[in-house]
Amino acid sequence: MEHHFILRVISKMLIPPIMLYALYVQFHGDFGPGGGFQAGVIFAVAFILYAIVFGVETLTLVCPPAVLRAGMALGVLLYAGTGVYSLLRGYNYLDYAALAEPGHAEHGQHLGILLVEGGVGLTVASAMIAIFVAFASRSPDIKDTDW
Amino acid sequence: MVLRDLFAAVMLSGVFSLLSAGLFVALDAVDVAFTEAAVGAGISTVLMLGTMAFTSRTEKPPQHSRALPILVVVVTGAALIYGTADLPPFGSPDTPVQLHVAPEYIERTPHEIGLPNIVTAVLASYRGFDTLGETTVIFTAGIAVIVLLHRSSGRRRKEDEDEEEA
Amino acid sequence: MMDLALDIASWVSFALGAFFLIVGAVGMIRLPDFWSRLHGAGIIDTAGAELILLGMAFQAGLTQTTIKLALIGLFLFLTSPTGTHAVANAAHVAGLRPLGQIKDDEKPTTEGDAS
Amino acid sequence: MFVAAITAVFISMALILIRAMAGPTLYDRVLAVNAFGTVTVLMIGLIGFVTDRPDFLDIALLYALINFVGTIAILKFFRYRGLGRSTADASE
Repeated sequence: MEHHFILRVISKMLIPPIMLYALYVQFHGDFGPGGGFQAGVIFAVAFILYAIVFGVETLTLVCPPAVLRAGMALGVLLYAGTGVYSLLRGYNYLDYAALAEPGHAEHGQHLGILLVEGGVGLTVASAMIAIFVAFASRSPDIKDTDW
Repeated sequence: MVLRDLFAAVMLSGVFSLLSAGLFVALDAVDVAFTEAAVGAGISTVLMLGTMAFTSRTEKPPQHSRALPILVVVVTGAALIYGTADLPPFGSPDTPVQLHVAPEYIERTPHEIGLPNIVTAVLASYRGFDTLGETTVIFTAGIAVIVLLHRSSGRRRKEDEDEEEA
Repeated sequence: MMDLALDIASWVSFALGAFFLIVGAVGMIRLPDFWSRLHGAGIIDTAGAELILLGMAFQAGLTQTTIKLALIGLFLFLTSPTGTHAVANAAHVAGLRPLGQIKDDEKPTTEGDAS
Repeated sequence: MFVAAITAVFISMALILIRAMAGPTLYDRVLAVNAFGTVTVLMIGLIGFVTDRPDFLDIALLYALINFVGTIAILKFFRYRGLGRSTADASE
């Protein structure tokens, strides 16, 4: 059975560093290269590697499609909700100064960028995994003669 | 030299993505190179393969002559190359790009936002509406793919059952 | 003195790494069939890459850069041989199939003449 | 010194690219793409050193981590004709 033994072991060793690196990109994006989009894609790659090696059914046990759909929506909601919150506080839409005490606009910018990038990362990661699952979980209709 | 093997095309597009990431690195665009690396190395190959599961392995030979497409490509390429003659030299400080909004961002970011990475500041704060739109586009794309593939697989299953009954 | 020693070490690493890279790449072009080309790819993935990373680490000194270089080396050391192994494994399985469209056994005669 | 190393990297990139385009079998191409990814990691790191921007090592680290996902995906697809199935239930 263990025909793909090396592949399985190496994948198991690599998936945690990939996720850790995605988090690094997400939260270090203010200082170095990277940001929410890149972090989301890298995070999705970890799940996709798992699905390729261990099968899509195993992946759907880890993150069911309902969770993925909810994640996609929650990310956009987090982004837009930040803007709505600043509207409620009497500022312009997506004006992050609303998130801090008056006079400390910089802190508000930091917090706002963190929230917004988190929303982007959540949406991108969930959408990428969902697209992959949608493509991969259908059995292909390729006949042997086509190959 | 025409490749009809779609597998080879997918693999060579991976090589192209690697090369273009190297190009962005040479142009000193760290964030763009990072995006190209993240998307090109992992996701795009996998998604193109996922699409190939629904199609055949080789491209069909074209039905009509290739003269017109080649003419269009050559004319467009010649026009673009002619246009580059008027461009300012690479990295020159007095191009319109460097004079319009870029110096303002570079000047205002440290005391208004206080982030070392100006690209992140522009993306998330100065151009926050743009990024909201992009996130919505990704959300819409994900929803669209889920809806499309879910529907058609359900219909196929029903057809199979009908055939079995008949 | 120390700088000179580090420079020399880094020169030696770069020269050896570049040698292995070019040898591996030439091998991927010149060797007659898939199974022998695996050797060329293996040289690029291990000796060439690690030696060049080592040369960069000598230049960087004991900084955060060296830690990143060591991580790159570690992950390359894990992933590249795994990829090469997977390719070889898949080719082997496909070659053993009676209806497989890849027949590696026929390659040496035809290609050996051409090159 | 870095220029010499970059030259070697470019030469090997060109040679590997020739192999990736020439084929002849699919596995040759996959092998060449895999090796090309390794060489690209080296090139990005070296360019980062030459231009004195160690930020680029982040990109090289990213490639070192996820470059082989594409290789594995191609091989899996070629063998199982789909990305979804588990590798365990295919009996040899």
